[in-house]
Amino acid sequence: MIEVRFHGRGGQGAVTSAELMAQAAIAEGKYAQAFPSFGPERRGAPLQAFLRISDEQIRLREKIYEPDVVVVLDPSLLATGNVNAGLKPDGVLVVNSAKNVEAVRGECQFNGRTAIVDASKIAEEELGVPITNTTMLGALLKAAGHVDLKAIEKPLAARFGRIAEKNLRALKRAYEETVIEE
Amino acid sequence: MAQRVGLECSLAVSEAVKLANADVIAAYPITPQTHIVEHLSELVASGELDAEFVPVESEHSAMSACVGSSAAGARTFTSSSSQGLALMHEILYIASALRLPIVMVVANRALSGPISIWNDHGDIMSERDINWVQFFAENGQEVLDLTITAFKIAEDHRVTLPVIVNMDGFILTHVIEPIEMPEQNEVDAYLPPFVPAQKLDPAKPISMGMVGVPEVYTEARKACVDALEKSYPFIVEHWNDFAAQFGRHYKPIECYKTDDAEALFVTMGSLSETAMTTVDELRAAGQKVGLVHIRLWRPFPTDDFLAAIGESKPLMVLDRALSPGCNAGPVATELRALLYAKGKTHYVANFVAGLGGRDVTRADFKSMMAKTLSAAKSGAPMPYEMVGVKE
Amino acid sequence: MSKAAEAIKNVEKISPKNMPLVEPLSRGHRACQGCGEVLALRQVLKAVGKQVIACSATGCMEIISSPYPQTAWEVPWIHVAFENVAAVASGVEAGRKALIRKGRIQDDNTKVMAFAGDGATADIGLQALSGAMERGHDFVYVCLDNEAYMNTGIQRSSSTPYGAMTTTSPPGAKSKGQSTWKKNMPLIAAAHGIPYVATASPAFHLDLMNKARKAAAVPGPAYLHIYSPCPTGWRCGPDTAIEASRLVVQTRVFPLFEVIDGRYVLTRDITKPKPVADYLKSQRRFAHLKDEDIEFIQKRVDEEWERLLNLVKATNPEAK
Amino acid sequence: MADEGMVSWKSLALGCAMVEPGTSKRFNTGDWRSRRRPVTDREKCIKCGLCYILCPDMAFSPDPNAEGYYNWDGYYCKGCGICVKECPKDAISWQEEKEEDKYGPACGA
Repeated sequence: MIEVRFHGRGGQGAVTSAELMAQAAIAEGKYAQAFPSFGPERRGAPLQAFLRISDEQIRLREKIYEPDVVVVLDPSLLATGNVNAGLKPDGVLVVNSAKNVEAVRGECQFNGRTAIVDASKIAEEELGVPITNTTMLGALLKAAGHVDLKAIEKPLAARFGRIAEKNLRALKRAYEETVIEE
Repeated sequence: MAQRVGLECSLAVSEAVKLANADVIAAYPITPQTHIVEHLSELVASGELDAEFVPVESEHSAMSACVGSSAAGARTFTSSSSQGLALMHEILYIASALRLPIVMVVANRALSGPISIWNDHGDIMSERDINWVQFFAENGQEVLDLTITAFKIAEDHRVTLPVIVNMDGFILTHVIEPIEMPEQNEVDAYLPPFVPAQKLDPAKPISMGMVGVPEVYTEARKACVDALEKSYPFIVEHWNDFAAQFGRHYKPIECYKTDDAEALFVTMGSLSETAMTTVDELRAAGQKVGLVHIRLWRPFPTDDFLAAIGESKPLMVLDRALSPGCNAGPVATELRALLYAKGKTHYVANFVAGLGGRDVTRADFKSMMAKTLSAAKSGAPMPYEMVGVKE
Repeated sequence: MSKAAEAIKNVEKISPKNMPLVEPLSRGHRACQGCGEVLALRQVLKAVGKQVIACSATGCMEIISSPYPQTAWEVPWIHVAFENVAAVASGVEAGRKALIRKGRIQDDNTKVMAFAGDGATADIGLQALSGAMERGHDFVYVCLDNEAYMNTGIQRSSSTPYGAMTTTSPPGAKSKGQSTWKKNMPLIAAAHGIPYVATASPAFHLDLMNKARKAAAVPGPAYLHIYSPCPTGWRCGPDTAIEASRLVVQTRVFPLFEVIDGRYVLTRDITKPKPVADYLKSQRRFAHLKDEDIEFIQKRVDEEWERLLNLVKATNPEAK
Repeated sequence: MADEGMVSWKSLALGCAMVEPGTSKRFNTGDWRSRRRPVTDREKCIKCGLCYILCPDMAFSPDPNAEGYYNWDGYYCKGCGICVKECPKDAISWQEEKEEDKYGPACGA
């Protein structure tokens, strides 16, 4: 089982990220769970979303305290100091940032495997809006590789309809541009 | 062919109501029930479900409109939570007294105060005695399946009672997970159109909701509780039929690795799944524990429960609601009374956990079981414990 | 012509010559001797006939018509609770609408009707009523206004008139009885923009019955507010209900009017009103009022009448 | 405990409904009347029907044998006196009645 925690801000689509990935995994015949952090947060507030993917039925109804992967949708969240809380030492931190790995690691005090992509720039260029949820899925897929890139296409189309194409382009570009530092 | 989809459990409820071809939905939005009614209004708006969606101005009116609609002979659904369920309280008793087969999904949530939108069972435990059939679902598949069976059970003329399907707020309502979506023709084969036992019809006028003078009130109540008590075999029958057709078998009480267990968790609702994983982990560490989970809460399946717990094993009963001023949570109180009446001597430890959205983890379950075993060893009665209270 | 006016045009008028003999409310009910409320209820039901489903709020009319095993209802009837009759009626209407559309029952032109007292309408049930009117259900709501909670023992409601003595608005050294003016329910109903609102009084039984027929004929929500004397609660003789319901109109205390798709129509102009004192002095609930109190009430009645006339003028611009 | 008027819970209709309409017709409200009853003088009666339409207890019904007139039913009349008071020709008046003939023609049974 792989456990993923998404960090974003209300309105940035962290919950959608987790949902799309769960749907992709389920479409592949796997088991998955996606759920938001059930808070009173509103647009702009930092929030979390959770994702579990497994080959077997998942019988757990607790939050994710020791994730295998942490995905950070908004670079400004790095400085909040808790994005890598509980992240397994052999886990991976997937970050939206224009900075290099030293700067990122310095900001959040995590020295493990780190995947970096400038998702804000890609989203701005491909979608015309700085919403990084689908873009960051590309980075997640590259870094964790738990779901086939093709499996994401259908849930993406179901969710975004006309603009699914653009989102897929952003996602694929992020997949290509993500740099992984061991 | 049934399709396996990734779906939010709330939407699975709405899809179940669509598959059941409900005629009327009267509902008022309340967190965490909202996604259910939002999706239902979408289904009605798109024409996928041919029903009247009555966007009432309160939960009190939601249940009142459901009573009217069901009395008119329409298959009727609603959904609520917490304060909304409490606002319905008065009418819940009347719905069952009038023997109206309304189906309601309750997205369980704590009652104020302080106000909390998060999950526990405080809302439904306050509605224990409303004379409705009550189920607790453990996952999205179950909530979909049980909602479909709820219509069949409610409308069976041998039952004719309203049914509540409980699902944990957020923990289930807002989770996306894999769900087998039955085909419409399969559901149609299982669930025939609603034929009301009686209805408001100018061609055959009846009076419903008459004054229960002292000469009849006791008899009216007797008839009503009798219907609930006798609904058990029909619930089992319809769940068996469901299993035969859809391959998923639901039982009033479920056992998980109980056969050789030396102590048992007793749970209700979605935490039963966390408890199962805990059982696996404890067993891997050499501790023979098992789990008994309660799916049918009303009518309480006494014989099934007694058979499930076996002889003399310590029970760790998890309550997700308080019964202030009593010496235990509502589930433990009930189970102790039942065991006493049957001459059983099981040690019952009681923990109240997961109030107002507090996470209940495997670590919590393990700690509760450790305390249960040590208390049972000493034999001294143990007061109920509120888990994780910060002193 | 507006939809409501169109529907009303085709209503067969009741006159002394064609009084309907049907009694959807049966004999043997247990209302007090001389109850004006059950009389109003009887007149409404006679006018609309048996093709109805009746819903009652808890209250006098429910209690006196349904002590098990004696029901006074010859039509399908449901009582659920006190504050929710409009919601119950909206459920019945929605249920039938769905079943008719799905071809599971025949459209037999059944009218869903809700009956409630003033407490169940103006106080505890106002929210449910407002919701049902706003949603536009096809039903008739009848408020049988006896101006207090009579069923529980004559406690004041928001529909109790100024100065009236009730068991919770007793006159005393620091009280003149009810200290607030009667809530104007018909105007509150009209403010919802529903197709038909009317007031009626059982002393003017033809007017009342014809308004009931119109209310039933209109598609969408209709609201009838009927003055319903309670001799027991008003401390009057059992033969006074009709006298009171005549005087209340003749003194302009309770004007008879309709609001048809927003247009106010005075259905009985009172050109030479009797003094309000005549009305107040006929009921012991007002016995403690002094001349100055009566004057105060008279002034308010005059103002309210003016206000109503202004509403008539404002909504009938073509009339002179 | 006396069980007059009581029925077995097993014999109640579903939801304690009353499946027969208008059963109150069997209920005698005539014995609410005290000492006197309204009597119509058909010489004075102008067949206006006000006694019929203004009676809260439906004690008056059209006389099948004399068109325009109304019969009074002592089984239901509670004796409020609205008919006496409202009759425009004073054709209805009170008449003392004895207990034994109180219920008049009991057509309600």
